[in-house]
Parts: sequence; structure tokens; C-alpha cells
Amino acid sequence: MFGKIKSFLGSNIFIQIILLSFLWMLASGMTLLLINLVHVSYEVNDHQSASIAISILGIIVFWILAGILTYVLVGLYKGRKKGV
Amino acid sequence: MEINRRDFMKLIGGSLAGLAIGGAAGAVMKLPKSAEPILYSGPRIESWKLTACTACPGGCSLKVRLIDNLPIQAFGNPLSPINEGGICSMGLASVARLYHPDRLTGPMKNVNGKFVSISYDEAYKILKDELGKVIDNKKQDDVFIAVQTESKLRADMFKKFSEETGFSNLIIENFQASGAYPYNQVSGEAPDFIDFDKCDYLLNFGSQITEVSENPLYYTRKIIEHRSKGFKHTAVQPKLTPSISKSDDWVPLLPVFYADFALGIAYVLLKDEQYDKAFVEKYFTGFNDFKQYVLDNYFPDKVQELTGVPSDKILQIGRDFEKAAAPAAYFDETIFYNSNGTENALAVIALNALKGFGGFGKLKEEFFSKILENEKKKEEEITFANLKERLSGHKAIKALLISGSNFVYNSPDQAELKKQLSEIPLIVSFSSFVDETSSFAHLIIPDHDDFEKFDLLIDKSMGLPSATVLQPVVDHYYNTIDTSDVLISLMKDLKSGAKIPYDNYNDYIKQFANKIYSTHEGILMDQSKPTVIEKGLRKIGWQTESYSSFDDFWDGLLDAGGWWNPFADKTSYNPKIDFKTNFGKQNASMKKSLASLPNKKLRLNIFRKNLDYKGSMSLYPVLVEQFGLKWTVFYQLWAEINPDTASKYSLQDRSKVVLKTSRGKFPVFLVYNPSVIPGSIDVPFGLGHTNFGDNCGVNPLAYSDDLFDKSTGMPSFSETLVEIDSASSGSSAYTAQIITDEKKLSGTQNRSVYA
Amino acid sequence: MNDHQFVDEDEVLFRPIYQTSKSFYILAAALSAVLLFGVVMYLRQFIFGLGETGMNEPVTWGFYIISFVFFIGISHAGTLISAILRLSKAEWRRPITRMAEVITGIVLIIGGIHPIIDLGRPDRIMHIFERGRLQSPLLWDMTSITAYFTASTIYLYLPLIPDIALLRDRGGKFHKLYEILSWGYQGTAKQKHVLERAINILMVMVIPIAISVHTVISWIFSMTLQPGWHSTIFGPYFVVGAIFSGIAALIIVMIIFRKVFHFEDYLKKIHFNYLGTLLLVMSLLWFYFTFAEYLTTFYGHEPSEMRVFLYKFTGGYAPFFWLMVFCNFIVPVVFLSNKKLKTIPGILIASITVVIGMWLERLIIVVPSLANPRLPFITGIYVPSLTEISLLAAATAAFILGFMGFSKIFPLISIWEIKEGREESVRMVSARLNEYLPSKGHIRKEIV
Amino acid sequence: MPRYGMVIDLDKCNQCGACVTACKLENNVQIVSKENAEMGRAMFWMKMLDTSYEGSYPDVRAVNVPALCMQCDEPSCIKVCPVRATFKRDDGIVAQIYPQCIGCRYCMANCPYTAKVFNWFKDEQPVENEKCQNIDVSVRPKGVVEKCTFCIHRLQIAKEKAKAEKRELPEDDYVPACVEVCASKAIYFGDLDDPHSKVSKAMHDYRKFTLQEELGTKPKVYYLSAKSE
Repeated sequence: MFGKIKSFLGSNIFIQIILLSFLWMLASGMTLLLINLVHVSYEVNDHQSASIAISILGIIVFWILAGILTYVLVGLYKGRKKGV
Repeated sequence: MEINRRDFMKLIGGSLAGLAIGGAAGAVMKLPKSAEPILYSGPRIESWKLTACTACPGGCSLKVRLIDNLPIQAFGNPLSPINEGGICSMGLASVARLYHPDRLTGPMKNVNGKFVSISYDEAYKILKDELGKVIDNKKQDDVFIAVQTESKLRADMFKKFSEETGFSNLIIENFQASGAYPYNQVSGEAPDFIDFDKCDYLLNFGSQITEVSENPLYYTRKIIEHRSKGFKHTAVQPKLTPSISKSDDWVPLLPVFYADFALGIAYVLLKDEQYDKAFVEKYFTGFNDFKQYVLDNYFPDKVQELTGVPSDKILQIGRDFEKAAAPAAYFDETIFYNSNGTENALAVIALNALKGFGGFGKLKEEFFSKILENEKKKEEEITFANLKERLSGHKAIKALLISGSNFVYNSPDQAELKKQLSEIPLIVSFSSFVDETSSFAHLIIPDHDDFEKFDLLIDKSMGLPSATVLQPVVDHYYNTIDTSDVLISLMKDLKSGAKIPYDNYNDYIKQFANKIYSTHEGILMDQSKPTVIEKGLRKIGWQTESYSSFDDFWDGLLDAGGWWNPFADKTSYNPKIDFKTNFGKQNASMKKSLASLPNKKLRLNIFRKNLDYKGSMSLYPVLVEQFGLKWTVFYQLWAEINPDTASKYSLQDRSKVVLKTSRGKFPVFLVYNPSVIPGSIDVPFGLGHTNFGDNCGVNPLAYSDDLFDKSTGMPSFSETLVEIDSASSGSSAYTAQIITDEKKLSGTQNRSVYA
Repeated sequence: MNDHQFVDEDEVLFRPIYQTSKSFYILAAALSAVLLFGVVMYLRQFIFGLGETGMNEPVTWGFYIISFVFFIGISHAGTLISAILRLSKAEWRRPITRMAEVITGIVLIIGGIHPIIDLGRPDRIMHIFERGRLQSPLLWDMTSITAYFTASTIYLYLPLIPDIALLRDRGGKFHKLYEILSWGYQGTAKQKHVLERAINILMVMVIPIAISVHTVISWIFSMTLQPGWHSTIFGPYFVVGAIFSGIAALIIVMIIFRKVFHFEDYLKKIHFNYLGTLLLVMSLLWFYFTFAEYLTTFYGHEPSEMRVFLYKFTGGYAPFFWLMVFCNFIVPVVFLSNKKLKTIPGILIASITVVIGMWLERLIIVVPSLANPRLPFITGIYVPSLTEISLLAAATAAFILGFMGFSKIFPLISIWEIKEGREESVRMVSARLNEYLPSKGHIRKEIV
Repeated sequence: MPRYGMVIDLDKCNQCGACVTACKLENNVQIVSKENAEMGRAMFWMKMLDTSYEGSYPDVRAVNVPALCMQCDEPSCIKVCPVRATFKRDDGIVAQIYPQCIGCRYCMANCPYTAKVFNWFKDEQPVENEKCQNIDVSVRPKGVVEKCTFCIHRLQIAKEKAKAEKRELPEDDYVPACVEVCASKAIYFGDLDDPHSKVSKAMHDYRKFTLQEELGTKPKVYYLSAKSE
């Protein structure tokens, strides 16, 4: 059992997942940032609408990008020849 | 975007401290060692003290802000009738002088070229013994005393001193006294003030009336106030100074021609028979000769060809002057900054006489002179040029005492003067800085800073007697002593049995104040202007205020910052004048050469800015920085030239140029200024100190010809011919116009070029 | 035929990864020295304040902002070009795309750093995240550049996967790395399909992002009230300029590597011919925009605008302005529209001048407007200090270093695309052509 | 809520430049070194600019304009600030928060009046000025933008005084340094919305004009001149 985890931690797939998660972190981090900024703009009621418009754009882009990469990587992983 | 402040507090949190009060004062303020304990333990209590400004002859009342009894800022005293809360740059900057790093911290002795500090007693002993020797062998005439002070009382103290000790060679430089000098020549009494209530036409000969004059801020207010009431201000000056920027008419004219211009005006009056016949009959001795002389020599066309002022202009101004009910042709000390200054002044007086001095006024009873013993005496002795001449004439000189005057800096041909000074066996300076002059001293007994001593600045230029208190806002940090106290103790020691009714200068001031008190006239400056009713009541003998004792009055005086008498009566000024001089004879050749420039030559017109009074500016970094702000030229001498003249010599705007006079070459930064007289180059005075303060730039006076006004001996500021030595391309980081200088942009030119 | 032979055929593409010459190390050392010097100079600036630069008032922006705009501009080489070429199924793109995308990746990092270098208080950078103001064009920039960077990195990575797989199969010092990055790609039909699809989505998506980036950068200027900046066509103007400089940079890079790594077999005259033509077109387009921009200014003749205008045309910046026109218009047109001169060296010269010219253009846009503010009483001049110059050098060095580094880990020319080309493109293209062409049948009928 | 504004009567102004000095000293504005001044980094919150000359010699006059931050109602500097380091208070004063500023100098680039200045180096006053700095105003650190604040610290002090004495804040209690020292009383300051205040009276003068009106920044610093620009 323990050995299993160990081998898993050592294996490529684990590192690959970490790499992938970085992208997601970026995406979610960006999202959080934009939300925060929108929140601030509400706090000081300063052109909220503009903030919202911009942030929506930004958020969507990042999520799509993250999505695409995940799709590819998962796809590749699934699409391997059997028995390798 | 609208944010209300509370939200923002919330939003930014503590960071609003950036705007907020008292941010890290401890870190901000650095004070003399002696003061630091107070600062860092101090409760940071704010207090205000009233004192007087000594930066220029104006003598405005200052409101000094102290934190834990350490002065940090100065503003104008809003209740003072002189400046009514206004203040000029020099007054604002003056606090910094108190903390100036170059200030002498105690008496200094010159031991072969180096100044070593000694105790006051030693210094005093040396001084006393030396002077004692002189007196013993009856050589009082071999001692010279050169004083520059704007305080009449201090001047008075020096006069007293010279009387008691017999050092008769006393030379006092005092702006107001100098202004009065030519009047004393011809009539024995000077007008006290311009009577703005009557005066409707001011013909101003060269006075920078709202910048540096007898009472600049008062004049500023009055001129602005009366302009709306049909009061006209015509200025005759070689430079479009801020003072006359708002004048109704400006006659660009070199000082050397003032007399001719004035007489040209006089001609118009005489021709039109529009002069004040009654007055002339009564008071103008030798009028007919004068009239004849003027009519013969000064018809407008002649004046035009002489001075270059178009004759119709002369006619127009002449007509204005004669139409005016109470015109005043005004001048002050600045008119003497020319080799024929006195002559000019006399011409202006003559012009005034034709209209009976209508614009001027006099106090009904000579308030101050009746309580000021020595004011009348020795009024004719002014300024240092006499010193220079006398020194050259006077080989056996024993000692020279200098107080307040930095005449080396303020004099042309400094080389010779310095030579003369270096030959004097004993020079004692009371300056609190080692300036150009006191660097020759053998002994320096530094005076208090003006924020550390008592004085009383008396003034009549408002048409009302006023006395502003100069009082210590802080007790002195350094081992300095009030020069007047030195004088007093000298008097006592040198002349045994001299009866001096006061044992220090403060007493003297107090006694003077007591005299004011005993007249029971006037009010303190702690109340607003009295109304008409008040004045009326006062006339019929009501006392708006009274003090139980002199001490009350004295305390009140210190708190109020001054005394004045708004109820003083004034009369018209009609002196007996007689002219023996016949005009126009002086330096005709100079006039010719200035009028028709020799080829390749330009006139060097040195002008004075309102940031500097007789070279004091370099003590105040904030002023030095601001000096060339108008042209965005920093820390270097600039020269203004008329674009037409420039194009004739193919000189670039904002380029470096080297000027060449008979005394040498000096670099200037050339800027175009369409208001400059064609053929002239205007250069500011005030930079180029070599010994103290911000020594940047050049002192143009040092390069101008050795010319003085014959009788007052003021240096000549605008009679030197100069030629363009070389025009090198170079420019400051700011440019007034689009630059055409690729070098700058490609970065190949290193910055040291600008410096 | 089997893989092995193909590998042999494209051996030259693998060589840079497995063999390193001495000169490589020397150059790398030299460049890193330059880079290091730049870093030191920046630290000085960080400690003593921005006074170390040549900026002053009113010229408050200098080399840093210029380089920022310039490098971001270059970045459009890549992604945009490769995306457009892919989209338009231009077969000759195959050996080019990779390099283009690499340029983008590297240059974006360099460009992105510059605004931070330009800050007076870099230590307060976090304020942007805590209290940032999304209405400020600077924030738009931050967002769009990050987005663009992510997108283009992914867009670089995906087409790289098959090549990484090849490298993995060959083995080598970065074996582990390849294994991880290749995600077990074996070129199965499913995998190919997935990859194709992702790439297609991305290349559609990248184009608007790329355009938005430079539009937003232009807005930094055109949103202000400064004369010479406040202009509506700045967006497209900047984009065109960006692509223009991008292509030039791409050509330079290609020619250099062609020489260094002997890619003559892959990067043929025809490629440079096509790119040259593209460059020529962009040059004309750029000139059109410039002309439009300045003609309107001149015709409007608004005083403050005119001051800037004259400052550029006849004033202090005239030499730079006319040099720019020479570099960006005259040289390219002369070299690229003329058969004799349109050789590879000729094209190289044209591209180099264009890169220089585009840098000058950024200079022309940033400084003169600041030097002639609306209140005409104080105008400025700008003399860059050693700090700024050395940082510009460092940026360039970083760019080259990045490329060299990349060339040592991944192939600079997309091997699998080349293969694909060999195997299929002929068939695909002929098929496509047949679709375009009318079939022969009718013609016979007509005759009969 | 008051709306503070200023009116400068150019017909009264006699170009003495006291306002410039007063401003520098009141706000501890840095006096930069000679080299920097010559490079064009001299710091002035209030400038006395030699704008132009009217007429031709000899009937020529200099037009000088004391220029400070115009405290716009529609400030273009606020629009572009990425970190809200500059903002408009309810009383209309455009304030600058030094601890918040990251020194991107975008606001300077976008100020049509070039009223803002930047701390290129650490503040280093000449020693004599350091010793008598105004403790009400904190010295700005290096790398931030600063500008005229209508002597906001004076407002805060005045407010606290008034509060302590439990009274309304009268008009004359709060004036910036430049207004206080002006010898020719050419500068009016106060609440523009209050129809009785001196400033609003002066503001409704026929000679009124503002700089760069066409930009629509709505400056709250008005100028009076018979020959308006």
C-alpha cells in the first residue's frame, strides 16, 4: 500500500498532474484577482460596470485555455496504445 | 469617479497618513545639537512669535511659527499695516538662515590665512586694544567704519559710536537714507512718502517699487488698489521688471539718460506754461536759469536723438504729467546705480518742483526725528564707494570695521578693492558669515542672527509713523553677540567718563519705545485699521487705549509686533530748493557710446531680481533654485537678449555664450526675451558668490567697468560695454521652444556640458 | 518505409540537440555577461531610485516603455503568423511555425518584465493585486498579456508534443523531461485526432487574443489626452506595426539558424520569398497607417498637436523620424519589390532595418509627445542613461539566450509536420486543387 | 459639503513669486541637486511660468501664469491610475496617497497641465532647509508621484480646531500657503458652491477663464484676466 503511493509519487503521471494543476492555479488565481478587483470597485463605487465587463472577458479566456490543455492531455493519456 | 473619504480611509487604511498631519516629524526635522533633546523629547507644541523681516528695506512684520520654541516657518503678520499678511519670497525663506551651516559659531581670528575660533573676551580685548592705541595717538581719522543696515536705530547707534570715539570716517549704507540724500542736497529735507490719497500719476524712475524698495508690499497694495481709481503708473526703466509689469506705460531707457528724459518732460511743462507757478515763485531758487537752460537744450527732438525715446512719447508723457493734479516723479536708491545717478536724481527733483511736489507728502510733526538724536547728523555719508576712493587716497589707514556690508561682492573692479583691503593692518568684521568681504578680516565677532536680537524698524513711507519690533524669536544657539552691544561696551571702555544712558542695545530700544509711549500717540499693531469714526473721536481727544505703565506698553508692543499711528496728520511737502548744478554735462562720452554702440559691442545691463537684496540670496537654497525658474534655467547665470539683436549676431535661443568685457570673459546661458532693449544684454545680479552660500553662476558686477556715482558712490550697473566672445551650442535640460539639437537626443552629449 | 529512415532524413533537425560546438558556449558566456551587467544596473536603480535613468519631467517615460511596446510587438511574429498560416492551410508554413511560436514565448516574458522595471516602487507591486483599478489601461494590459502568454505557450507546446515523443524514443540527456512532457504520445489515430482538434481551436482563439494585446497596449497611449497619442487608429496602427516587426524578426531568426544549423534543406528560398512578400505588404500597410495618422494631424493643425508634429518632422526628433521612414518603408520596398535584390541577404538586410525602424517608431511615438506637453511652457529632452542602454542590451541578450537554450532542448523545426508534409500534403493539396478546378468532362462534351 | 476652488487674478498678480516659495517651504518640496535640476527634475508644485509676451517692443508685456494643480472636477490623472493612489475627495480636492503610489508615472503622462512631479531620488534637502521643515507634511519617499494638494494638511488642522471649539469651519480658517502669503491679494480661495464666499464672487467675473477648457477636465483653478489669454 505505502509502497504503491511511493511509486505513484515517483511516477511521471503524478508530475504531469502537478504541471497541469499549475495552469489551473493560474486560471483560478486570475479569476480570484479579477473578482477581488471588481469587489474593490464596488467598495469604492467606482465604475463597477467597466470592471465587471473586463473581468468577465479575462476569466472566460483563462478557463477555456485551461480546459483545452486538460482536454488534450487527458485525451492523449486515454488514447495510448493498449498494453504499453 | 467619486469616492467619499470615509470609504477611502477604510480602503487604504493607515496609508492615508501620507496626507495626514505630522507624519514622522522627528525624522523630518534635523536641528542643531543643542536643540535635539528638545525635539525628540518635546511635546511638539506650536507657538507663534511676531518679529520683523530684515531681508530688504521694507521691514515687513513677520509671523514666525515655532515648534517647541524652534522657528520653522515665517509668514506675514496679517495685522501689520505694512504688509497686511503678505510677504515676499525673501521673508519666507529667511528662517533657513538661522540654521545655515556656514554660520559662524563664535568669534574668529585670522591666523595667517586661516580662521581659528577664539573666545569672545580675547576677540574683544584685541579690538579694544587696537582701537585704544589709535585713540591714544590721536589717529581717529585713520579708522573707517563701513555699515550696511536698514535699521535707523542701529545706524543711529553707529553714529553715536563715531561721535563718542571720534572715528569720524563713518560710512552708513541705508536704503531710505540714500533715497533722501539728493533732497538733502538741494533742500535739506526729503519728502516722507508718496501721498497715494492725492497722487494720481506716478512717474517712476528706475525704482523696483513692488519688489525691493522702501516698502514694497505697501506699494504693491496701493498701486493695485489705486489703478482702478484712475491712478496711472508710468515706469522709466532699462528692464521690464515685475514691478512695472502692470504699469500703464513703460519707457525702456538706460539709467544714464534719466536726467535727459526728465528734463525733456520738464521742457514740455515749461513750454506749455503748465507748471505750478505759485510754488516755483515761492520755493524754486534759480528757476529762471533752470527754465532757460531746459528750453535751450531739451526740446523733444533733441532728447529723442540723445536718448532714443520717440519725441511724441515724451510729449505724451509730458502732457500726462502736466495734466495730473498731483503727479509724483519717484526714485529711490536704485537711481544711483549709475555713474551720473545723483544728477539724474536732481533732475527728477527739478521735475517734481515744477508741479510743486504734488504727489508727495510729509508728516505734520517730524515724529521720529524729534526723538531720534542723531538722525539728521551725517546723513550725507553713504555707501562704500567713498570708502574705496578714500582708501586709495588714504594710505595711513589703521583699522576698518565692517558691519552688515558685503561691499566687495557689491562692487565692480573687485581686484583693486581687494588689494586695498589686503593692505589694511586691522579689519574687524561683525558679519555672521565669512562672506567675500569678511574673508579679508583679521577678526570676526559674529553678530546675532536677526531672529536672535532686538531692534526697532521705524518707517514713514506709509504716510504714518510706524515702528515694527524685531525681537528674538529664539535665544541664540551660538556664541554670537549683538554688534551694538559690542559698540556700547567699546564706547564705555575707550572713552572713560562717556555718559551712556544705557548699558546694552535692548535698553536703548526700550528707551526709544518709552519715548514713543510717552507721546501717548498711535496704537499697537494688534488691532485692525481704525475706522473713520475712531479717527474722529481720536482727533477730539478720545483715547482708544491707554496703558497703566510703560511695561504694559512694552509687553503689548512685543505681542503686537509693532506700533503705528494711524491718526498722524500729514501736510504737503513744499521744500525750498535751489539748483546750482547745470545738468547734462556729466559723462557725455559715455552717453554717446551707449546710444550709438561701437561695432560688435552690446550694452551689459545688470538687473536686480526681487529674490536678492545686495547679494544676500545665496544664503537661501530655495531662492537660488527659484532664481531662474522663469526661464527654467537653474544654478547658472543667464542673459536675456532681444531676438532681433540676437539674429543680428546669429545667436541661438537657449545656447551657451561667452561674454567678454574689458575685465574678462564669463559664460552665460542666453535666452530670448522680446522685452529687452535692442542692443542690450540683461544679466541678473545675485549669483556667483565665491565664499559662502550657494556659489554657483557668476557675479556680472565683477566684470563690469569701474564706475561709480560720483557723490553717493553706488556702483554702476548698466554702463559696461560687452561683446560676444564665442557662441557654443549647448542647452539646458528644459527648453522653452522646440529643440534643434540632435546631439542631446542621441545621448552622445554628457550632462556635464549643461553644468 | 520505416521510421528509422525518416529519422535519418531529418537527422539534421536533431543535430543541434545532441551536438554543441565550442562557439556556442563562448557566445552564451558573452551574452550572459551582458545580461548580468544589465541585472546589476537594475539593482542599482532599484536601490537609488529611478533617478539613475535619463528620464525627467515632462519626459517621464523612456526606454523601458519603448522596449515594452517593441518586444510585445515582436511577439506577434509568432503565434499570429503561424496561426494564420495554419488556418489558411499554407503548406510552406511547416518548417516556419515552430520558430515563430518560440519567438512569441520568449519575447513576451522579456516585454512583460519591462513595465515592472519602469516602476518607481517595484516593492509595492502587490498594490496592483490588492487595490488594482480595472479601469486603468495598465490593468487591461496585465490581463491581456498574461492571457496571451498562456495561450501562446500552450500553442507552442501542443504542436511540440509529437516531436517530444520522437525525442523520447531516441533518448538523450533530457530523457525524463521528454517522458513527462510527451504525455505518452504514440501517434495513435485517437491521439492525433485530439491534438488536431485542440490545435484548431487554439489557433482560432489565439488570433483575437493576440490582436487584443497590442490594441490594448496602444490604448495605454491613446486613452490619454497627450497630443500625438490621443488618436483612434492607434489600435490597428500598433497591431500592423507589431506584425510588421514580428515578421522581420522571424526572418532574421530563420536566416541565422539556417546558416548555423544548416537548415538550407528545409528553409528554402521560396520560404523567404513568401515571407519577404508578406513583409513588403506589411511595410506598405504600415506606411499607409503612418501617412493617415500624420496627415490627419497636419490637416487638423491643432496647435499642441502641431508642436509634436513639427518636433518629429523638423525638430529635434527629425533625424530619428526620417531614419524610421527610411528603415521601415524605403529599404523594404527597394529590396523586396526588386527581383535582383530580393535574395536572402537582401531580405535579411530589409528585415534588420525593419526591426531597427520599428524600435525607432516606438521611440518616435513615446518621447516627442511627452516632450511637448499641452502647456507649452516647459518642454523636455530625453537622454537615456547607461542604465537604460545596458538594460536594453540585456533584454536583447536574454532573447538570444532564450532561443539558444530552446534549440538545445527541442527541435527548432517541427519534425512531425515535415514528415506529415512529405507523406500527405502532396495528396491533400492535389485533392484540394481538384476541388477548386472544374472537371474535364464538360469540356469534352463541348467539343463534341 | 464644500467644493474648494481657487481664483487667481492675473491683473493683480505682480509676478513676485512668493507663492512659489511659500508652496515649496510649506510642503517640504524637495530641492533637488544641481545636476538633477539641470536635467529637468526640479520639483515645483506651483510654478511661475513665463508663458508669453504680448505686443511688440517697446509696448511689450510679459504674461506670467502661476500654475499649480488645477484640482480638476474631471481629473484625467485619476482615470488612469492603476492602484487608486490618486482620488478625488468629496470636497473636490484631488488627493495623492503617497504610500499607495507605485510610481508608474501614468498620471503624470496624462496630466494636461504637467502639474505632477516625481521623486526621482530619496529626498535630500539642503541641511538648513531640513532643519526648518514643516512638520505637518510628511516628506515623500523616493519613487512616488506628488503634487499640489491645496495644502490639505491645513484643512485637517482647521477642521480639528473647529471641532475642538465646537463650531462650524469658517471660510478664512483654511487657506493654502500660496493664498496666505500673496502680497497683492491676487489669489482667492474657498468654497465655490457657497454663493457668499469671496472666491465664488470672484469666479463669476466676466474675465474668468481656465486653462485648456476644451479638454473638459473642469479645472477648479480659475484665472481672471482682462485680456484673457
